[in-house]
Amino acid sequence: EEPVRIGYSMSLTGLFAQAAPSQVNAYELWEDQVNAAGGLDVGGVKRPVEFVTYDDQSNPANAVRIYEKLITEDKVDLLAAPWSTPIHLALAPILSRHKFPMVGNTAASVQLREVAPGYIWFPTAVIPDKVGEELAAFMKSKGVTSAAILSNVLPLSQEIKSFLVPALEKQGIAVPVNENYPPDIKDLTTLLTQTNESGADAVIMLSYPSDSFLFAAQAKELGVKAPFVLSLIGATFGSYQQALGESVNNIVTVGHWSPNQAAWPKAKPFFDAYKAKYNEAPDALDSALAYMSMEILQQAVATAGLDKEKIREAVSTMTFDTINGPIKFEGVQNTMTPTSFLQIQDGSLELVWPDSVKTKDFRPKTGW
Amino acid sequence: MSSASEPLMTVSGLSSGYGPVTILRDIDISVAPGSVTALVGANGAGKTTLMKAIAGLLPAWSGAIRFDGKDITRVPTHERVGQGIVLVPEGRMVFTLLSVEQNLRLGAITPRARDNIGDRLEAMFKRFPRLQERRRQLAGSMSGGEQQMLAIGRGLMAKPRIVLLDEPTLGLAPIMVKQVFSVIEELKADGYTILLSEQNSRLALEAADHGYIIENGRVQLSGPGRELIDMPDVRRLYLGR
Amino acid sequence: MTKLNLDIIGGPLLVLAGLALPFAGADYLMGIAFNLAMWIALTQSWSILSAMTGYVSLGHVVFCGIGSYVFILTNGTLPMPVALACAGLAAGVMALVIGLPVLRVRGPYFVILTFGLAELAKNVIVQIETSLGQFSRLIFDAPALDTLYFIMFGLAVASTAAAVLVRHSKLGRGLVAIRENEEAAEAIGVPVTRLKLIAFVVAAIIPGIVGGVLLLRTSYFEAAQAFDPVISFSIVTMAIVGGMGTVRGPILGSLAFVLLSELLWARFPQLYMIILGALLILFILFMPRGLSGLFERREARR
Amino acid sequence: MTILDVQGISKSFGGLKALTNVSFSVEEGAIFGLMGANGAGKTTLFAVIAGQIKPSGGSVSFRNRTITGKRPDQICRLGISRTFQIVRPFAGISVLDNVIVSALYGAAASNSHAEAREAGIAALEAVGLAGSADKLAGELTLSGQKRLEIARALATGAEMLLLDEVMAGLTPTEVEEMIATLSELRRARNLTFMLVEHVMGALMALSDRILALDHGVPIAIGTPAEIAANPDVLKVYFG
Amino acid sequence: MEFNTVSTQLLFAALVAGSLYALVALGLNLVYGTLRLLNIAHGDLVMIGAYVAFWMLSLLGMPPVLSLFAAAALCGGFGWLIYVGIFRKLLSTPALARRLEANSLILFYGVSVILQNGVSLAFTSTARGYQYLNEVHRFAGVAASGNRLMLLGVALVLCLGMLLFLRFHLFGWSLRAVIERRDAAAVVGVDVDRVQMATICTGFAIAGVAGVLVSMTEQITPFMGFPFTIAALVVIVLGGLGNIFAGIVAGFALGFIETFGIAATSATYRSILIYGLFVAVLLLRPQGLFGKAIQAR
Ligand SMILES: Nc1ncnc2c1ncn2[C@@H]1O[C@H](COP(=O)(O)OP(=O)(O)OP(=O)(O)O)[C@@H](O)[C@H]1O
Ligand SMILES: Nc1ncnc2c1ncn2[C@@H]1O[C@H](COP(=O)(O)OP(=O)(O)OP(=O)(O)O)[C@@H](O)[C@H]1O
Ligand SMILES: CC(C)C[C@H](N)C(=O)O
Ligand SMILES: [Mg+2]
Ligand SMILES: [Mg+2]
Repeated sequence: EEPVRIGYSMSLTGLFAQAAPSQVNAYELWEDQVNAAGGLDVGGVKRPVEFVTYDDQSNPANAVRIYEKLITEDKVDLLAAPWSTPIHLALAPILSRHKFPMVGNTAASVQLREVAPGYIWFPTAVIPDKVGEELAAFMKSKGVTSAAILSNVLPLSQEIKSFLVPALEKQGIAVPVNENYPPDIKDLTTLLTQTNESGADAVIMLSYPSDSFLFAAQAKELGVKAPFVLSLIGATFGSYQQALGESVNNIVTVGHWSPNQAAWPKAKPFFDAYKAKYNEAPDALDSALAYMSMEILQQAVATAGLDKEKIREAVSTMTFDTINGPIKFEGVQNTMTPTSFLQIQDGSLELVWPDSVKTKDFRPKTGW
Repeated sequence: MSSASEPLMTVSGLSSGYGPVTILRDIDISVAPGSVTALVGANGAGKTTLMKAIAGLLPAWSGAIRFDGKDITRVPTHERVGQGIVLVPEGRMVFTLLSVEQNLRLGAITPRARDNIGDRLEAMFKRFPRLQERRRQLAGSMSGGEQQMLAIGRGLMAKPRIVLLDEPTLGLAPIMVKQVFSVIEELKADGYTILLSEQNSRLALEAADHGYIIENGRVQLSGPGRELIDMPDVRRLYLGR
Repeated sequence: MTKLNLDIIGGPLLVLAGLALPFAGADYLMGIAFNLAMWIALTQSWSILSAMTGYVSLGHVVFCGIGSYVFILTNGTLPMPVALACAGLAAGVMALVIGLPVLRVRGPYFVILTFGLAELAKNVIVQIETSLGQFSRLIFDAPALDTLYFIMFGLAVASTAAAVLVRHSKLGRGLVAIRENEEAAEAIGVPVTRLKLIAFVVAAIIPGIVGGVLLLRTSYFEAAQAFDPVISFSIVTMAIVGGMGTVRGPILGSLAFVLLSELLWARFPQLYMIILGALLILFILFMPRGLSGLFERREARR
Repeated sequence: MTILDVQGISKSFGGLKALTNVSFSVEEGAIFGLMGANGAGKTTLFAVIAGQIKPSGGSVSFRNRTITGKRPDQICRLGISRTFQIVRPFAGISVLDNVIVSALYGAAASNSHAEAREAGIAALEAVGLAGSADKLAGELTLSGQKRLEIARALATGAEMLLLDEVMAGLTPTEVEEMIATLSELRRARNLTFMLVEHVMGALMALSDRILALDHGVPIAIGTPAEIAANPDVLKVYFG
Repeated sequence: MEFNTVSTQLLFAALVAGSLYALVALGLNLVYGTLRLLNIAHGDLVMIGAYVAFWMLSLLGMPPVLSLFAAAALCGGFGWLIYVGIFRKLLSTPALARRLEANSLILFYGVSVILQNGVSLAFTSTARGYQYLNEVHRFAGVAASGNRLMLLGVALVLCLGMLLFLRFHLFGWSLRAVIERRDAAAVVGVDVDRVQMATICTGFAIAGVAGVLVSMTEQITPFMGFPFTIAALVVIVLGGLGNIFAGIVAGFALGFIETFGIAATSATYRSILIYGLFVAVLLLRPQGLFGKAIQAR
């Protein structure tokens, strides 16, 4: 049987490079599994799959060009998503123009909703407005009365903050510290001292990977005492716990997948397979999202075959059964998966909010 | 100690140049110990090029350079300085952003020159009082002539056995020219050997025990300085009036 | 003579080929051509300042970035062509304003200063956007690729024409004198400050417009992307690979770079950066006059 | 008629007084010599006149226009051009291109390339560099580069040239040629010169008047014969 | 009292930041000074050092203190290799040397691209990290993790040691001569080749050591080097290119300005502050803070 060719571009180099492996690994694991099972079910016929990949150097303009090439030159049968919100957004018009459906994954922005529904979908539940609202509710329920917010100036952090601050206000949570810092920050002494002095019982660190590491190291040094500590992106990386060990126990982060959710029968097997293949845990955000998006595509193709319009129809209307439970789109968004939060508990990532999906109870952070 | 009859340095069959361009062709020169030897020639004849080749700044393409009985044709510049072959280059090449004193101290960086630097520095300041006045001034901000004095001073700090003076009076006022030539006399009296290239051909040949006339990268004529001065061709071509 | 012939025949042929391309109908090809045109426009404009005067700028992206930003601010309020003009104008005005102090700095200091300036501009814009509560901005209703391609192609041609004009004008001679020795140039009457400033401003305008067009292509603005320093590095790389001495240099350099990455992408998607890096080193070490040096040698032999 | 008038120029570098209250004037068509020991301030004076150094006091006027405070390029375009004692050729371009830029931008400021080329070639011929027109300037010998300095100054079309030790490094025969060249230039082009030279024969032979400086202070001014007889000058200059 | 605690803690933060800047910049400045090559791949050597520490620990269980030496040897060896393989010949020919100097930035950009992507290819771009000396010590109102203390200590010792060595060892004079003027250095009898080789090895080795130190406190990725290159460039330009002493001073100055600048204003302005300062200094003093300039004659 002729293989089904699936194209994607990845930020193998450049700004986002360190995020790429989690996603690529998930794709390749999926490929292995599908091929081992005799191939991808294309409307009843099983065909092997193979990927066609390029490096977009973390540059949206390159990604646009690559997807054009994938569609018009390489004539791939299906597309998989690249990494990051900006690149997803840049691709939307290309997909519409070529009427080529693609299930997105690692993108999160309210602006996604402004994209005309059609050929791209976003399964993530980490949409900033929801994150803001849910986080405020979560904090309220844990008895937080005041929160210090330290935020990177990168778009996702800022967007979340813009929804979080009013939501906290609505919940009656004070915000004594609300500071921004640039991505290349090297020292947080001042900010953390301020935070400590404010006596806030929550520290919300809207950070990216490198500052997530910096924060954890310096929070330990300066003895951040708040019982509720969130660090935005990076805490789901395998290296995070490896480098910081015990001290990051009980840190909260965003994410809506955990291998320990018994209600999602596929979750644990995915975790195990990933661990077996790569000798490390999958990233609860990027790896899970990437794998989910392939599951969605797989199920759509099984009913619709490779016809683009039929796939579009299928993705837009079907309900999918994934490692993250059932998923269904309304417009461009997944409306089934609730916006949730994870907590590092003794080395594993547990869902602690909302109650409907939680795998463990929230534990206050007692020390570093 | 080499005997007086044996030359301190000989250049034989030397050719060299820049990139693809040959400048020196088959040059033969010998310098007796304790003598002043002058190179005379029109602009572009190749005097500077020869000096550079002797100092090791340009590779010899063929031929040989011997110093004190040893073949030094392939010896790198810094070792030649270490053996006492010191170039005072045309265009001075002072360390512009270092002070006068630092320049002089750098002159004495080779092992042979490292003892009692302080004393020799003082001696140098006696010889060139201007350098002492300006010991803290940046070399690059000194006037043209002052820089020339500094270059000579720096060269002497290296305790040379042979000094290659390339146009040492370039840009010097007559009073300083006199002084440089008296320094040359003194050096000679102290037993130094000097190879001198000088546009002021008459003065050079007068001071020289032996002279070489270089033309188009070849030795055209050679002989005792005084004899050369008296040759009509030399007078016409190099001495003027 | 042969050199002239080559340019006289080759130049218009290139232009014709460029104009005909969209009718071939292949989006992918047009995408490459768009990129090629973009790099030519950028590299050529860079060379007006840097190759001519020896003030090597490592911050050329700053003009693109400013252009992008002004474009995203004005687009929608103003018609698209006017917004593009504003982008170019803004970049030019910025060059005019910062030019005087910046161009007093020379050599490696200038190289690093320009890099620092671009980073400063980036951070200032990030700050402005943050305080405006803007995180990233989207463009909808961007024109189709062929329209964008024509604009970019026009910019490449304009940029090349500007480079040709400057090079063969009195201005060009003055700039070269500045490159060779600024004090001496001043002493023979070259108004160095004015000429440098003119070159700086001329070199800024086209990248400003390019910034706007590029935005239409990605339909997304975020300051960190718009001021990506890799763009500056790529420009310098292409200029050097192409050869700094001629107008052909930037064209050859961009062509080589774009084709090469296209080829390498297809064959060795993982290794291509490494190969590009190695090629860059080899060029610097063994082909100092770049690709245009090859041409010249051939011409000289004939 | 006075072409250049220097009034009370002073300049100090930190504590060092390089020029102290220097005044003199130069007649049109004259050759005005400047002498003084090394470090006397001659080059500094040239740099002040040409606009590279701002004086601490005093003024310079050219054809009755004050030029102190003007930029070097403006001064050049008014008609004064200097050479550099430590040569500064445009090393990476041809000798001919060196002089063409001069002709394009200098006092004559031609806008025609052909004209500039002609002026440039004429300047090269005047100093005997026509044969090296296609060489790179950096490949010339030092004395060649000194000639190029003159040619470049000439090609600007300046009426007044400040020549800083252009004969340094020439053999006596070449000095004689250079003397002839300068006299010829003065005659044919009606140029005014200021000359700094340590080659006394040349300075004496060429100059109409000479100013002697000692540590930046003017100590004598007069005809070559007067200067040669001045005991102060003899003492500080010849020792 | 409260204020006092804050300020000693800040002082410590400033010292740590400053010593790292100074150390990284020192290596770059040595190489620039002697070879006139702008090594934009300098930060990537820091990255290599970090990977050495990580893999030595993960594979061989070797403590990072020992990796300080391993990384120095590896990076120094790399310096030696490219000097002997490429630069020696080119730098000894003036015409080629000039060209090389002008293009060194791009040349090393190539090296940088190769190092980054080579490491990324070999080890993937996954971020790495390990735990080492992360217990917190408290003294004099300062809380400091062991690894940051170690960073501070090693960096201080290396910077000071280098300064003393250059000041009192004859090599320092040779180095100075080469930094000022390569052609003239040979004329006074300096073995330019040896000085160049020694400095490129030292400069690279210092970067490797810095990498090991950094890896104890930061995450390790193939692309972590660029910010270090930039910081080092900013520092040595502030001090004046090739001025070793001023570079070290400028490194500490930058650490202090950054830390206290943020404290006085807001962390948001960190990058604006640093680049703004850098740009302002160059605009006011085009040769750097300690640079010297002289008038043409
Ligand atoms: N770096 C160089 N590259 C190419 N050619 C050069 C270089 N330096 C000198 N030359 C050429 O070498 C020849 C000899 O020059 P050299 O400097 O040795 O002459 P010289 O006798 O010292 O003259 P002068 O009296 O003017 O100092 C000249 O033709 C000159 O043009
Ligand atoms: N930037 C400076 N800083 C300090 N001193 C300076 C500076 N520039 C020049 N000088 C000093 O000013 C004095 C005059 O210098 P100038 O170059 O004018 O002398 P000159 O008469 O041309 O000498 P020469 O005949 O040697 O060329 C010298 O002593 C010089 O050291
Ligand atoms: C939470 C993630 C989906 C965020 C995404 N990777 C981005 O920053 O663009
Ligand atoms: Mg010579
Ligand atoms: Mg002078």
